[in-house]
Amino acid sequence: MSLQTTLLLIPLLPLAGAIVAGIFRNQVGRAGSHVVTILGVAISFGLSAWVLYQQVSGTLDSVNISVYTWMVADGIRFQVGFLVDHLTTLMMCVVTFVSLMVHIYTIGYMREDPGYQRFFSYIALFTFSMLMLVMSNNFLQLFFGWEAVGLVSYLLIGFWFNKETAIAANLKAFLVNRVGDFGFLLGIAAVLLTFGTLDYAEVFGRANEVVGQTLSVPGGMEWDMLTFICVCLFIGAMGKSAQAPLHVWLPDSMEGPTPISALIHAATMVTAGIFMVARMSPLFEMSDVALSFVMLIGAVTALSMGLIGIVQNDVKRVIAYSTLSQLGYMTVALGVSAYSAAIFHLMTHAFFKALLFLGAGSVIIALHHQQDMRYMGGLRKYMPVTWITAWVGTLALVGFPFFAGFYSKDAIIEAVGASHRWGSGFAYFAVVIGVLITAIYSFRLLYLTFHGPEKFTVDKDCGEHPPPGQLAHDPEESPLVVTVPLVLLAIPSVFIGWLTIEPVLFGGWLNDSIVVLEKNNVLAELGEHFHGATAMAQHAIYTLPFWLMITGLIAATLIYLIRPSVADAIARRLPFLYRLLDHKYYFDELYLKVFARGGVRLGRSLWHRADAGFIDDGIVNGAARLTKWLAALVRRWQTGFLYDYAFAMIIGLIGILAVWVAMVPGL
Amino acid sequence: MIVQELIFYAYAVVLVLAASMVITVRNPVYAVLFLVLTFFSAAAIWMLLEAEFLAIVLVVVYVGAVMVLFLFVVMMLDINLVPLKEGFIRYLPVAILVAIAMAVELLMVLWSKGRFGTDMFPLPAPNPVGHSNTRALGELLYSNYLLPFEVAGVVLLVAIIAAIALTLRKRTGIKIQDPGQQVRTRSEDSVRLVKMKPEKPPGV
Amino acid sequence: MNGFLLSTLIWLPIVGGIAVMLVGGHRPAMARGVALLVTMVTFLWSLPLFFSFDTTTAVMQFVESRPWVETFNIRYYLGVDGFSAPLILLTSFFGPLVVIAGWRSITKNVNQYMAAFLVMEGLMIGVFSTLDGLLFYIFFEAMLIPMFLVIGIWGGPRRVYATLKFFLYTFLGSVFMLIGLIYLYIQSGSWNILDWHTMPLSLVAQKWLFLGFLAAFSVKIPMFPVHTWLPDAHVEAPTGGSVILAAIMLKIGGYGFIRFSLPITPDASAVLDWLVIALSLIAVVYIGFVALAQQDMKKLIAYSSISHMGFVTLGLFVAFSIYRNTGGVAGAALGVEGAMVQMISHGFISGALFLTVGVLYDRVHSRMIKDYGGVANTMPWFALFAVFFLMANSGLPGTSGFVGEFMVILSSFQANFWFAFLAALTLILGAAYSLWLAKRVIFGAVANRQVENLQDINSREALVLGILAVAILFFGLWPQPLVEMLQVSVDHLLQHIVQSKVM
Amino acid sequence: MLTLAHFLTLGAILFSLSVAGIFINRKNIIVLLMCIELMLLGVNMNFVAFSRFLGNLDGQIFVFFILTVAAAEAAIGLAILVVVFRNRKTINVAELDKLKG
Repeated sequence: MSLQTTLLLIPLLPLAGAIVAGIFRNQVGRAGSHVVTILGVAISFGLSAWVLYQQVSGTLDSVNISVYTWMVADGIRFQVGFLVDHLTTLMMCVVTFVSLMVHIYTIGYMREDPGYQRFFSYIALFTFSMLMLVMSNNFLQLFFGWEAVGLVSYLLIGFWFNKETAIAANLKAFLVNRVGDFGFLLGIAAVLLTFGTLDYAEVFGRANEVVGQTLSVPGGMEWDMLTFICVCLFIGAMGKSAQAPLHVWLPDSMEGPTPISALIHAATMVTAGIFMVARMSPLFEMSDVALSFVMLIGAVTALSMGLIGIVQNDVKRVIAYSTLSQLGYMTVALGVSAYSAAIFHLMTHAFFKALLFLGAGSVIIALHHQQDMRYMGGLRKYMPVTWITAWVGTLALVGFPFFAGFYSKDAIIEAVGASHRWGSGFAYFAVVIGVLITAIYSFRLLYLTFHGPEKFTVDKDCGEHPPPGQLAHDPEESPLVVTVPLVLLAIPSVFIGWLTIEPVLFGGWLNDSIVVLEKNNVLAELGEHFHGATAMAQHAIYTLPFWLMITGLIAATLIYLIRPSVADAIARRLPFLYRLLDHKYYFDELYLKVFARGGVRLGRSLWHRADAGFIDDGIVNGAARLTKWLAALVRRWQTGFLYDYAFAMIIGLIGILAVWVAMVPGL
Repeated sequence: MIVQELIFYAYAVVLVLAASMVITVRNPVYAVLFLVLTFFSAAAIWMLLEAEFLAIVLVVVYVGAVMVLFLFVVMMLDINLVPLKEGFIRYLPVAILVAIAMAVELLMVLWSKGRFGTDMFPLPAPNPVGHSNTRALGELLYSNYLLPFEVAGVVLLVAIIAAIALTLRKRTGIKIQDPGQQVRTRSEDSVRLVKMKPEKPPGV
Repeated sequence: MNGFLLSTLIWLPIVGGIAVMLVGGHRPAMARGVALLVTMVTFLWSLPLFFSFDTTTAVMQFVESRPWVETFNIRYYLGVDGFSAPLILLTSFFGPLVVIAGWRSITKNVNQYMAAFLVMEGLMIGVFSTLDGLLFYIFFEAMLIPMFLVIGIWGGPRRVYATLKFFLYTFLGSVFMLIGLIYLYIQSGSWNILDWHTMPLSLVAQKWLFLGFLAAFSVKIPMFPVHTWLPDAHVEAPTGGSVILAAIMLKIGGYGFIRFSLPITPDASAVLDWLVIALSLIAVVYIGFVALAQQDMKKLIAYSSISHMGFVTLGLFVAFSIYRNTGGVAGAALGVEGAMVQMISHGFISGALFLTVGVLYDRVHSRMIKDYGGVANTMPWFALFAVFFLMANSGLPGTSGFVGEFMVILSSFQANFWFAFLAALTLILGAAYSLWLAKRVIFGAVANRQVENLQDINSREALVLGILAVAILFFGLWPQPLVEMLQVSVDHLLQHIVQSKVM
Repeated sequence: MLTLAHFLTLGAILFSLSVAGIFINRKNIIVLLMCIELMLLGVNMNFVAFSRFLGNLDGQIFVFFILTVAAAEAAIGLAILVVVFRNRKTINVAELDKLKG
């Protein structure tokens, strides 16, 4: 099997699975649909792993192949092709692995859902789209994958399309993403204008030639071209990776089924923005302004979104805000040119966040789709596997030493600390405080869910649709198809950081894809002090983030486990802060009022006033009315009586005579 | 000469007064009669202008035929006169205004600079004794104007036919003969030959 | 065969239409059958336009030329180049689809309905293939008659208002064009459009001609602010009428710009390009907002059509800005090709959308959004198609809707940042109105009893929608065959329009 | 001394009077017809006068034809009038409005 065939098969197998499960849903049935999609994704994962193995063992260099010519227009060749370097391979493996886990998990989670085949079709389609995105070797295909994952995300958030909140959330998600894509497309257009091609290799190869070029914007402005490109592209990333202020769609996307939250809204799709910026590192490196912008946006997101997580009650929303915050971390890392650290955190985060989501999903199944943490508690004795894996995930998330998250997050914090970029002081503050906040909301989640008193009652006669907090029977541990993926995800959540930090961050594994200028290379500085993964973890107890994390742990234990009344008391004492956080800084309200309602209202008034009122009624019907009015006026003279016409003639005659008399000289 | 002027003014005054009456009297019968008077006066003035034939034609044809036709119609139709005079007072000022405007304009043209005075149009000599206006007209009419003359005849013919066609009405419910149908009658329509067996006398 | 190809394409549907008419109203099945046969044959007959098309030359192909009215030097002159051939193919492609779409939903005077469509198809092909100015005008106007009848007879409750508006609007515009055509004839002594392309003209004359053409084609395409006939016409037209109107008729406006405005009056176009570009951008943004507020599905799609056609005019006219900025036409071809791709693609997508609305209308007899909700529950396959088409409408990559917009935005960015900025707003607005529609109609809980009793699409509808979906996907994933047809003609056009024709 | 202008003035006055007549008798179709006759008379007066003062008989020939046509016109006009009256029972012009849209 040639390399090209292999690479083609990797995305196409999930696509084939999606088509079979989707179009022939009735023919293949429920079992058929999950078999065919899981098979597709599994082979795809196997092939990705094989490519990774080859690259690790050094038998395969990075590959840049073209599959077919999409279009040749104006002398510009738009192609579809694959660029498979180390960065891509890493992403491929993460995507296919998490996707595979989610596929398996779905068998259990969606067991009773009537849309079973549709769901498998969608997630397989998602895997295809995401692979097309990461494997692309040009901006066009990147944009295709970019939008395609957005489409599938749209379909999946609105999977339960009978739920009003779900279909509102998916519309919101797509539109907010489109705002980002708007910038992204302008960025691509600027790339084409500057480089005359959309091919990565050519664009990156000539990135340093265009430094200093400007884009003259009518209105008398001259913008630095590279900064413009990078900011525009990053606006796309802000949409997809849910950076403030385009983050609003991600918490709402939790309306989708939980496997989706794990796969799309935690592990893979939302990290597409991070991946994209890392991929574009040759461009971003040329613009300090753009990097500062990236870093500040990331820092704001990391800090502010974590804070919201503390006051949320919906278990999935807490994790969603945690995801936002972690994405902020990755973005900050990008901003300080620590692209590898961002990618590294992306990878570890994919595992432990998928784990947390799937664990939350497991809880949600056990409680019959109850997501409110105020009706949970004490679940550890009913669901031991879920409980333990949730602890693993949480420790990884808060960055407990030796866990995956520790390595990636600590690397980011260190890198930010080492950076001299404008604004890095604020960013450092944000990421360090973020650690404390992460610990508080993570342990809060854990305690409220698995520890403390049971806040639900078991009542056998509570009927088909019990009120919240009532269950027909005791919660049970989830079936194997659910727990096995949890365990399989828990393993990398523990070890992957320790295993891979050295090659990914300091070993130059990603050097064939990522370009970092010497002056920006903070990771190289860190590398000088790096003496192995174990030493790094041991050294952690001498660092501020570790103690902040411990502080968070203690605070959360005190507030949420030992004295639950304290939380309410704090909320009462700081009503303003609480309300601000509870309303998520009023972003939703603002957007709803200004953009959504404002847009519709603007449209309506343009329609009624300008279109129907002015053009149609004023000009079009007005012309008709004018004609009618004139006709009516003239018609009044057309009495139909002969004598009136005779008068007209006579008066005309007199008039002519008068003119003649007046004109003829000498009269 | 003075006699001619006197005659002219006398008839002109009658003419104008009669014409005024035509347009103002209430009863159309009177209007027709005044119109007759007008034509008579006009004929007299034409005599002054030595257009004897036309003067006579005016009297004979116009007064004798056309005006009588008018009279017939007016008298034949049972006209309700009241609504026909509606607006008479209302339009009188306008009418006077228009008429005066027109008259003034025409007179301005006629009387300014002696355009139609004796300088431009000297008085013609009276026709010699024995000159026949009728003969002169006839010679002209049957030579130069033969074709228009014929056409005029056709116009009159058409007018006759049109007038008849317009006023002719088919009246239903009256018994009249249709000569065409009478002529077209064939023997088969009137006589029917029936073949029948001879009837035997009863009792044979 | 090539000698009569275009003539056959024009006259076969027209003669077929008359034949269908003669079938009589009492045999609807036979009328449908004959109509389908004729349109299928026409479509197959048009395929050589693609397969035998020489993509290496910009000269006219499949030429037919014979004298017609010799006194005025009017010729029966047909031929196609890279611009007209795809549009003719699009027209013949839609022939069978429209016939199938009206298979069951039209019950009144089936033979006349089918006949009107067949005649219209022939006339539209005539518009695209003729190279004689007067012949063009005749086809251009004659085409209105069947459409007028289709809306006026088989239309909705306000059809009389809509038809009148449609007819008067278009007529008013084309009268100005007629004046221009006559002027051109008097100046050149020829009705040959290609002669007009090369004929020198003063700038003042060009400006007047340009405005005359603008009047005709901006109404047809339609551009802001002469667009208001379109929503009314669409709303009242039967499904087939809407499909043809949106898919083909609007393209005649764009084609007119390419065939008349740009090559005949290049200097005036260069001077007045700001006008067209401003109107196009207004169309994209303003109409996008207006579409957002619509309550009626067909109106919404109609407004979205206007917004999308804004890209066509934008793409055609950015060339001049690029030329002024850079002194060359690099990047301009992207705009013109994008405009053409957008036209073809919009044909598929808007046609498909009107067909999907038609599917719902046939069942519920309402076009109002509020009468629906949760259609996906009872019509899952329909929902699949509808969401796909709406996504294509919002310019999703991988569908043809993306390609044209993408090319035009790329090109307009080369001309002026703000052009691209405003044009790219369609990414947001298009998604907003398309998907909000999907949310209100397709998704959600079952809204009422009528929706609850809906039957999913039958195989006939699935066939039509499926063919369109495949076409949309095909040109989204591989636009190259289409672009290849355009390439040389576009280059030729651009070379032509940057050279001044002023004497 | 009688000049041409005298006769022409008489014609002009006749003409103006008939115009006024048309104005004030707008309802009565018979009087309208008479006014037209008056008007023709005014015109004829001019013709005859010119004929006389120019010494040319063509003017009288013209009057001859005008009289012919006027007679025909009067005949047809009156015929129409009779028909109208028969059908509508009125000759009031204001009521003859069947053709008005």
